[in-house]
Amino acid sequence: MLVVRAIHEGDLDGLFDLASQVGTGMTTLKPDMKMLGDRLATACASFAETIPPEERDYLFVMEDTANHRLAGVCAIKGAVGLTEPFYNYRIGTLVHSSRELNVFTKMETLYLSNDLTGSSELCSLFLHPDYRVGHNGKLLSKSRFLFIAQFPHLFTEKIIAEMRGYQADDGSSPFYEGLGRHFFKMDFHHVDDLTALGKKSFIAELMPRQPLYIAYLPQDAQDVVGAVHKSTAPARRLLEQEGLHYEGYVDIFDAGPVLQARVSELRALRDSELAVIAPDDDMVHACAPANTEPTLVSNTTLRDFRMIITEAVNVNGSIDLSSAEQKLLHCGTGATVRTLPLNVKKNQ
Amino acid sequence: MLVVRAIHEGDLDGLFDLASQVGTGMTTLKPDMKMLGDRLATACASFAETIPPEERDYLFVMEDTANHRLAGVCAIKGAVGLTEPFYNYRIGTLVHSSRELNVFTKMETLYLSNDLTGSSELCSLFLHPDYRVGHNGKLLSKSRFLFIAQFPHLFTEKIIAEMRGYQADDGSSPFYEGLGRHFFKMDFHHVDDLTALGKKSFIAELMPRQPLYIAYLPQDAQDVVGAVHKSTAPARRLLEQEGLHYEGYVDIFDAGPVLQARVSELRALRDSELAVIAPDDDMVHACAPANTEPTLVSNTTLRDFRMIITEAVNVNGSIDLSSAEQKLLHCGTGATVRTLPLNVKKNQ
Amino acid sequence: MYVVRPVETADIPALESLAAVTIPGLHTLPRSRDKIVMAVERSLASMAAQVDIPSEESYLFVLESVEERRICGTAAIFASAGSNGTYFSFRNDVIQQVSRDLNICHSVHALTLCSELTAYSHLSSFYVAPEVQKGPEAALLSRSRLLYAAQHPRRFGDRFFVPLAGVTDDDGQSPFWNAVGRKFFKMDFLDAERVIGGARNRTLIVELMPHYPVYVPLLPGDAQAAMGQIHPSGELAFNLLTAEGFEADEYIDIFDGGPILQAHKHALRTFTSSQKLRVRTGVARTREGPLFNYAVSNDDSAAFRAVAIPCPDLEGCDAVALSPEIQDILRVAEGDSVTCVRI
Amino acid sequence: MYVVRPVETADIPALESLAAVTIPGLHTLPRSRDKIVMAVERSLASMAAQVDIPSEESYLFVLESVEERRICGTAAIFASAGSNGTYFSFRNDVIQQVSRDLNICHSVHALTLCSELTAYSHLSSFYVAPEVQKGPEAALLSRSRLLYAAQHPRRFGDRFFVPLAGVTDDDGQSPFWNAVGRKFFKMDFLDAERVIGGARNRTLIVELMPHYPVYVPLLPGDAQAAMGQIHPSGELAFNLLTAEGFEADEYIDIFDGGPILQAHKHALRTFTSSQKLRVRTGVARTREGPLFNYAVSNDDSAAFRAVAIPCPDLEGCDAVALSPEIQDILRVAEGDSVTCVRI
Repeated sequence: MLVVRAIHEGDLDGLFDLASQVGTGMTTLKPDMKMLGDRLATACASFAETIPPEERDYLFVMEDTANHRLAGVCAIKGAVGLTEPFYNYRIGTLVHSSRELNVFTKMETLYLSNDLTGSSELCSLFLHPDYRVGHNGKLLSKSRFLFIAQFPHLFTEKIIAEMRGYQADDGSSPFYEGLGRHFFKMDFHHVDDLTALGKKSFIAELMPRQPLYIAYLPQDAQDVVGAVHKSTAPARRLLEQEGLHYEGYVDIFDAGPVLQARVSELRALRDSELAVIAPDDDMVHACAPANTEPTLVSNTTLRDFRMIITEAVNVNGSIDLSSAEQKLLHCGTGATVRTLPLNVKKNQ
Repeated sequence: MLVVRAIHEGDLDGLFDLASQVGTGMTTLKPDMKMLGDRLATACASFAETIPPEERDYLFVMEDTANHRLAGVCAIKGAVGLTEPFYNYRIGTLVHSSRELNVFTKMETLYLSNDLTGSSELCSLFLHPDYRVGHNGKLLSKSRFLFIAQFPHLFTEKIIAEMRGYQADDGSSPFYEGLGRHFFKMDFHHVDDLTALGKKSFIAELMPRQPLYIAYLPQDAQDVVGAVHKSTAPARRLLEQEGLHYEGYVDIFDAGPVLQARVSELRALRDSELAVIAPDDDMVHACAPANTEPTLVSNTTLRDFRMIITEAVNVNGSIDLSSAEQKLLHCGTGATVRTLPLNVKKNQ
Repeated sequence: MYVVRPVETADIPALESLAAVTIPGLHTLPRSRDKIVMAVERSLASMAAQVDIPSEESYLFVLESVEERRICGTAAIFASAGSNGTYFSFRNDVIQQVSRDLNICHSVHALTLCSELTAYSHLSSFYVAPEVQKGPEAALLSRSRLLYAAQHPRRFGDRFFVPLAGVTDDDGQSPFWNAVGRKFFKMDFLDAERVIGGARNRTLIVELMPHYPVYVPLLPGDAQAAMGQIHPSGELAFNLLTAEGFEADEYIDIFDGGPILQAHKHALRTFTSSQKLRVRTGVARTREGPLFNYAVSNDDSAAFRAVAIPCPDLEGCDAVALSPEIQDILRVAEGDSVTCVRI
Repeated sequence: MYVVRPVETADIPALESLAAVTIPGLHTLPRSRDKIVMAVERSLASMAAQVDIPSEESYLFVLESVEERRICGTAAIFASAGSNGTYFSFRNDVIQQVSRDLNICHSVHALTLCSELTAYSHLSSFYVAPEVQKGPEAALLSRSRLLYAAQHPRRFGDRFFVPLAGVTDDDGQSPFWNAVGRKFFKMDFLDAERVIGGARNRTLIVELMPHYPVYVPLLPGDAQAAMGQIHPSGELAFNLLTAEGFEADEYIDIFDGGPILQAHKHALRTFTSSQKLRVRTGVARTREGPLFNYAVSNDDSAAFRAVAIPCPDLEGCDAVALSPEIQDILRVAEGDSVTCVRI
């Protein structure tokens, strides 16, 4: 069975194996023992609450309890941009209008910004190809929302997720070729690697500072502003179901969209509920409604946060979990858990 | 009794009387027969749907049915900025950081923008002083949300409301004195009047185009960015309860905040429900729960939209309205109405 | 023999025929009779005005064949480019890009909408009929405006500029306009020039043109190539002006990207090298040395006249020999003072 | 008698004592022995180098009393201000504000961080001991660098600039810094100058300084007043440089708002008015006319020497009379060529 749980000190090798599967395109998860070890240490300190909330990096792994193999990973960073500037382009609107000529021109404009400084970030989502079946992807991605719903005080007002931007079949980024290359004079992947290494001062040195009219970019660059990489489209839909929106912020290199939400407006904060694990008797089984939708359930412990997907249902604050499920959550009858329907209810 | 209703052709004199009470500070409601007459004509065409949605201006009046006097007015504009540019300052963040010096400076910056172009706007809210009691203010302001919930297809993705900015006791605007005056070289109220008259090309001619660091403004100007006029604070709270947020857009002259929301995230869209007016028999009375909170109820007719506040409650899609209330809403038993609790439920 | 003199009311019909032969899209001369009349009247009023600070005055000069009394060229000068608004141009900015970490060092060009030319005096409307383009008359015409300005410093700014028409194709399309202005104006180059009447000081420019720099590398190749390029019809003017001391490169036109030449008057040969000399009656003789073309003007502010004559080097002289005919054309007599500058 | 010559290794102790008396916050001279040694070595290497394109060379000159063999002044010139980065300054932009509807017309000043001075040659480290500030030696010292530059055009840019220290109060506070730089650097002016070592070409400047124009009317009055104002210690240099042809007003320093004087070499008197003359043995005689101070340098690129002498007007001459003593100091002999320019 699969459980998503807070990462442990002992997970470094498993994490490295996962990172080795990632390939290019995810700058925060590279198979580098030193980087991963540092990140693991930060994650453990985060769950132990020994570092301040804005420095935390909550790293979750999906474990296959049948073979103790790590099947996936995902993370929430407490705050971005507090040690190195966090850059985005923000898309704004400028209207150029002349009554005399009866011309009214609405122009989209890119502003280099650090507006998202201090936001919490959903990142580093990766599911091993062997496990890309059923609800596993949803379980892994949505586990983070249940965590946020359980510990909302740990997160700032805003939560964001950077989506990988559109790439052509040959791996090139039309947005980078149309804009960044003129200023950086180097390859897209090289630039991407430099930022992954935290070498960001070159952005301040080389990026054009002045707002840019999008209409000046080549058409193929204009077309991909805010568009995701085709492999990222499902991840984007999942996050949008949870209440994140594209609000006009994009990556400065590939123009991939940033999804964002106020923490208080996430579906998980609105719709998740607490429940007590019911004693395992027939009465509860009998009263349980016929299950229609799977439910996410987590325990309520920060340090040992664990989450599973179940067919049980929260009925008036009580949920009937099997003993195997209770074991996965590290809690037993009478314990309080948090539940959230896996899928979004269709609106009226 | 009080009813909020779509404005009619015959309301011009009443509207003029109301506008005469407004005083300075509301540029969209001046006691000018020509302006008000034009606006009334647009409003009637809006409810009659004879002009396109983005040109509409839905004007509502609160009528005291006891004496047929107009007690208040409020409006929703279909879209702003489509004939004249709609300017705001947007507050962004720029981080200036040097690792070498270990300096990390987060600076707030004002960007002249037309980002809100095309948004629907809540505006022109005015309640006659004689009626500033009880729930009247809430009824008037919130009526618009019930209208939007009933006709969401008429509104664009975003809805905004401009709040009057902070003024000192002598009526001066510290923000204008600290910024605008250097570029316009004229009185704040003069500038405000010019914009009310639609003479906005001077903004393009005279406003500084380049982003401005807020830290360069005098302290008293910095202090009032996003602050409302003290008489506007209650109106702001009402709108915030309905799901509008200050997202960093302010007025270019007085730095009053713009509140905004996605239409789909308004409380009224989430929490309002349809109900059928129950036959007036004892069974319904007997089953109705003890009332705790007043409810807003509207009919569902665009052309003759009417709304009241009631003590009746929507119970499983049925509501028990008195015959007087039914008369105010221009509908009878078996008709469908839309209901919304007046006040926001306290969150779990 | 040709003379340059201020325009007169009687010249209006001749100017109308000249306007008919100039090229569409090039604002050398006003096109309609009404506008020509206005330009002539404004010039007459400007010449007659007492001026303390340069303002709305505009001075129009014509090149006339003395024998045939035929107008075969025009040249004008506006006292202050921004007298009725702000004169907009694109400034050519160079942004240094240096990253020591990455060992990158290059520069990026950006065009910034600016109003720096507003207080300059503005040379315009330079037209020379084909038959005199080869001779010294073209230089005489171009320079006479500056001779007039040098004699009347209070009527003009300390700096001068001249916009030259940029390149367009046979259909009147401007590649620079298509890449820049069209995105804001949403109309063809010739339509835009027509609605704006060739002006660069109108409110609608600040309403419509880009507020933020245009980064040159983002422009299509043909638009980049058109920056600072002159329309073939402007080559003669360009050569005359650069020889005079004007410099290109710093500013270009916001519509067609054509070059705007500009200079401080201290950098212009007419200001730095002209001499005031006494008239003596005589003719230039080759035994005084090789002959050069000189522009010679009277110092009569009410009836300015200038001619080009061959003449030995006047360096160090205090008088210039003029034939009685020339003296007649210039309306001067022996002993009067004239201003001379080598063409 | 004083001579200006390139610095030598033996001058290091003397430079150390000079550095001890200069004023904190004014980057006239390096302060530590190590830095002085570096500066001297760099100058020696630069003088000896074959230069095709101006780069990291820097040339340091000293003013020496010939009799006492005492150093009483320094002056330097960097071949290229941006040789190891981008040289940042504030450009003084004027934005025209015109609204015909409202009948408003005024201009607003804005300071824009720019890198335009990067390719200029940069004059610096000008210091003259109090006892020689009154005489022609100060002018000789300031100008000698330019004489050297005029003799070696390939070693320098076409344009030159000189930043002069801005105003600070008795506590070392700079009103301009407090209104601008402090908001980004979050430190005192003297601390900032110390960490940056007086440089204006460091990456941290583009990281920290404002990316967008500073609108001058928004600055506090004392900061506005400090813009372009010189520290009292810079008055002598300011007067010498403006007399030379340098212009202020266009650029100011990004830290203290002090003026940056700049000019194209064609506008500098040393370049435009210096003459190459033959040496003849003799002394200036008053019967040849009134005497003027002239700076005279040899044309020996390996051992540059310059002195100031009183001399009749040399306009139109082809030789200059120098006493055997002066010839000795300049290391020239009768018939050699020297460069002379009136001070």
